[in-house]
Amino acid sequence: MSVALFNALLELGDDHLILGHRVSEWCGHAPLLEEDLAMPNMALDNIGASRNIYTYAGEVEGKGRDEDQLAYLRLDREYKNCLLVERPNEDFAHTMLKQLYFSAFMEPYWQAALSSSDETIRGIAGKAVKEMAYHIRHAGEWVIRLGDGTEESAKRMKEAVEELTPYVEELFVMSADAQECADDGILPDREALRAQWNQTVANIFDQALLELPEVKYPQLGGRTGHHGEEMGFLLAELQYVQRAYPGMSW
Amino acid sequence: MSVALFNALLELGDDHLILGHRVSEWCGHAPLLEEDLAMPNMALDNIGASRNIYTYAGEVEGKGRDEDQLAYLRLDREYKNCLLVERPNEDFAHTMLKQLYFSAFMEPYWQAALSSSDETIRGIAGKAVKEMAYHIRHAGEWVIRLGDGTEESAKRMKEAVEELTPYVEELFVMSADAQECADDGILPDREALRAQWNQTVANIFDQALLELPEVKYPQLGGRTGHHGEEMGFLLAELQYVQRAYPGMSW
Amino acid sequence: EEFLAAFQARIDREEKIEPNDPMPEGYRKTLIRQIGQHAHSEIVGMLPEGNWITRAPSLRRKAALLAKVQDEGGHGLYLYSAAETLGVSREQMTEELLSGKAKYSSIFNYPTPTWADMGTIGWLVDGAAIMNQIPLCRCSYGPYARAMIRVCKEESFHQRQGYELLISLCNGTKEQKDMAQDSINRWWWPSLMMFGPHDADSSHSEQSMKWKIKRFSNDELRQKFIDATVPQAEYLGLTVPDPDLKWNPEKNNGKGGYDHGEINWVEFWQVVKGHGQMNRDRIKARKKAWNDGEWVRDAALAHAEKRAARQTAQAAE
Amino acid sequence: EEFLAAFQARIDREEKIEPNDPMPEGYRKTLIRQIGQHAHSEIVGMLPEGNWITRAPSLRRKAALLAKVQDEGGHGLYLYSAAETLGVSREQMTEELLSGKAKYSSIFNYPTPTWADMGTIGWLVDGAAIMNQIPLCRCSYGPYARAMIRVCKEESFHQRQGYELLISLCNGTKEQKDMAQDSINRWWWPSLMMFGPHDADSSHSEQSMKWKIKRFSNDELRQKFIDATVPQAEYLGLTVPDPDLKWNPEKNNGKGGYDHGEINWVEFWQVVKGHGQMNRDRIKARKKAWNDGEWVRDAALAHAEKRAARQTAQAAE
Repeated sequence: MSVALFNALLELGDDHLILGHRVSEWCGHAPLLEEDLAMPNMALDNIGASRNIYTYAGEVEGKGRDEDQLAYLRLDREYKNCLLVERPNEDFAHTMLKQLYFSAFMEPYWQAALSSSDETIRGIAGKAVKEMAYHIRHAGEWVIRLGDGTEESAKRMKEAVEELTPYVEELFVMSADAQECADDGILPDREALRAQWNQTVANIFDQALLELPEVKYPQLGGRTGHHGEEMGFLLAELQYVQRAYPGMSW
Repeated sequence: MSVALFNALLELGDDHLILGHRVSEWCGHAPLLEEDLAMPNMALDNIGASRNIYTYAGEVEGKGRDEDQLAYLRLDREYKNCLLVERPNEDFAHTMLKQLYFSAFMEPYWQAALSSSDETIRGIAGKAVKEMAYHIRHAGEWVIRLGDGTEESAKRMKEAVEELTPYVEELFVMSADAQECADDGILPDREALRAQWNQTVANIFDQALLELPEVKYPQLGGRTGHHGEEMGFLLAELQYVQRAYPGMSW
Repeated sequence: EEFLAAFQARIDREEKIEPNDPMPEGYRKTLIRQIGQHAHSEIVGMLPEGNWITRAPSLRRKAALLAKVQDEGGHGLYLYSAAETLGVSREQMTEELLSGKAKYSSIFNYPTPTWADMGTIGWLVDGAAIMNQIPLCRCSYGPYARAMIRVCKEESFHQRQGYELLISLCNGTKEQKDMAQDSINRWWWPSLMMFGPHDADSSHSEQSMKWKIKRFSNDELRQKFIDATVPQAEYLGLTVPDPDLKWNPEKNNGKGGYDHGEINWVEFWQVVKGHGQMNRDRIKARKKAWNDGEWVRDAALAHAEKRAARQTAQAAE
Repeated sequence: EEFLAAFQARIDREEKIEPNDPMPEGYRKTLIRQIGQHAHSEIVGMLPEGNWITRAPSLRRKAALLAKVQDEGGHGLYLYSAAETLGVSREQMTEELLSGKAKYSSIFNYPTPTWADMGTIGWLVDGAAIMNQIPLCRCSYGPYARAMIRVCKEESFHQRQGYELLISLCNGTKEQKDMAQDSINRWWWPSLMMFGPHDADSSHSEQSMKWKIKRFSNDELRQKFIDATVPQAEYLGLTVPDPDLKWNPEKNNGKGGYDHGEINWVEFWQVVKGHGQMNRDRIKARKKAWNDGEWVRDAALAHAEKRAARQTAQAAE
């Protein structure tokens, strides 16, 4: 059991860490000052959640690994985040859409996790569910503004939709580990959140004058550590100090 | 003595490695296919020279460090390359100008090193001097084409000149270590190469319709390990595999 | 002149000047310049620390750093708002920053090559900033004074956090302690330069003192900073890179204080004039953010207009 | 029809067809498509390996990788030149690549997440390419055949280099050997797919065989590749990820050969149709290089024109 929970927690922790990393890359480079405040906020929420998740994963594993050992000291193929979150920032349209897609999934996920049989999970969920509701609102408003803004912004939003939508499916995929945790009532069933995700996104896309394309060939692989090429560069940065100065505390 | 030579060799080795690294970043992304062949060529020459230099530095040091230990396993503040070579690629105009500035210095440097009192140095110089002559030609032709090309290309060349020229002075600076090696006839006097550098560049700038600005405040610091912020990211990439898998051979 | 005298009398009575109050043009201009510079410094100041967010060596430190850089953006926002009360727009101030017309604190033109710099900036740079800013909490211009109260509170938190980061390094391995010492070697003198030229060479000071925009001289504040900071360095077990530094019991009216070596004013002016190691990179980064973001700002505006038009249309039905 | 028969007779006599020779439109088109695809594959093929140049773990490997990627660019150049002899320009072919009209080898739509992939690509991918290309050295179209002779020579050097890289990993630590095994697990099946669909499902084959553009069927070449490669994997101490793989002494007319498991044709078609993991990233990278480089190409042209005009003017004086 604990192996499945450990792995399923890594899926969750890695999703939050890597998405938080990506959005943190904007810090100091946002298109307007208000977003130089809002994007670090989202990064903080995501990274904050990853810390709680990794800490619990370390406890579940029982080998004495703490949040930093799990966050920093694995190899490319050992990270289990979905491909969506590792996609490069590209422009602000891509970034906001990525945040929306992820939070539109995580909000109902944490909502469902509030009735987990596991007390720690309930605790993590209680905090995260509010944050994700805020991310949906904030990113959703931008998707609407950009989708129904200028010709240029509408074009960029459409490109972002075309490019990122194939990565959504992986959010719903149940790994064997996630399935085991769902069967035991510890973590929510990802499959079951499809309707809610569709509802949230459809509502926003409607105002944003966007259409959700049908995806015949979803992009999968992150959960089994089959990452894209950008991931290695992200990890080289993320891990550099820990790798160059091994075994120190900071 | 050997400490001075070791340090002076690191200055040289780091210059070549880091410039080679920068130009290698273009590989597969050049503006035309011919440059996808020419730029790796320049990278190979630079990196090849750095290998010979580091190998010799390791011998001089006498602590058993090989080219890879010197290239990969130092910290940011221990690299002694001048700031010019670590500057980001920006666009093709910047890249070619950087190559020109560097090779216009190194060609007479290696020429002078042909009469070094040190046989290994003479050997390294013999190979490198021809390569640097080719770099001057190749980069110089591009500087001329871009400087006397379209309005856009002329503007970009001018910007590159304005931006990179303050970094040239550091090529001529004699560290105490370099001075000691020059006094002993092992390495050339950098100061003495100014006229030749000016001649080479003036000749090309003349055809490129460019003017060399006067630099009141040169940018110095690399020789004492005071690098810019881009350097840390460059090293995170360069060193990643060596750091993540310590002590292995490849 | 009657107006000027009355205005000065208000200042002398320590009354706060508020946005709609009449004020001399020089007072307004001085404040716009100073608050604008201050705001720009917060914005540009996000870059040297932002440089380490993706590479912070622990998640706890990463979160703290993110929050800190975010706070700087927040300070920028209050300060731009305070300046706007004087009739200048944020956009206009931004254009002046990007064109090089407006200045920002020179300290941000030094690079942050190592992680230790995240501690040193908090401790020394924020420390010097606080020393400069505490008197501004009593500045005669109300909105600026109120912004500064909030800023100072957050800055002292940052300063403690930076110092705490250095404590971790100094309690760590030799490499870590060396990294901390190296960082202080690089930041000590630039921090002292943050107080500006010697009083004798300072151009704007006298009038600003009279208007109670400024309350202490550059040299007074610098001395206070040194006296407060040297013992903190000692506690860390680190050395301040000034061979001439020594305790002088006569100083500060017999309370004692530190004599220090001469500041390198050539370097100071080089950086102020735009030729520091990072000046061009900083402005380039800000320009890129501003230019790349133009379509986003345009879209937000266009959307707001569309929405307003739709509401008007609905109301008319 | 008389012409077609005469042309076929030349082919059958193993005469080389040269650029200025008359040739059927179908022959020309088939060659343009195939050589173009081949050239594009070399160009796009620079990206997955280029990905590791800045991160190669030793200077020796870094230099070898740079040289290899450069060779691929060189192959692209000869092949575009061979195609140009058929009356199509490099620019036109490039536009077709970027618009998605022209294809390139699907193998390059897989990512290279680890350093071991630099060995595996040399060994398996270049190995499969050589298997496909050796018969092309005898292709009926002269310029293509001659280009392929040069390409094949360099490719076999790359293949040996890749294999040697894997030997180093397999002689290294457990992490290194695991990295090599993981890499083969990812690349084995895509390499088999490089030979194309089963003969029964292959559309262009028959006519190409007749014209001696192609000389062996997809399945024949795939079988040859497997038979050559499996013992090499065994030598490395690595496993080929095919549970159904087994030696069949009956195969190859009693010389023996390997039976293999079924290829995942769903994945094959998904990637061919543009939905592999890296398809969009590859084309995006090429488009960016092309678009960002436009001003350089324009400037080179403008400069050449200016120079020519000056020479004409001088000559006229």
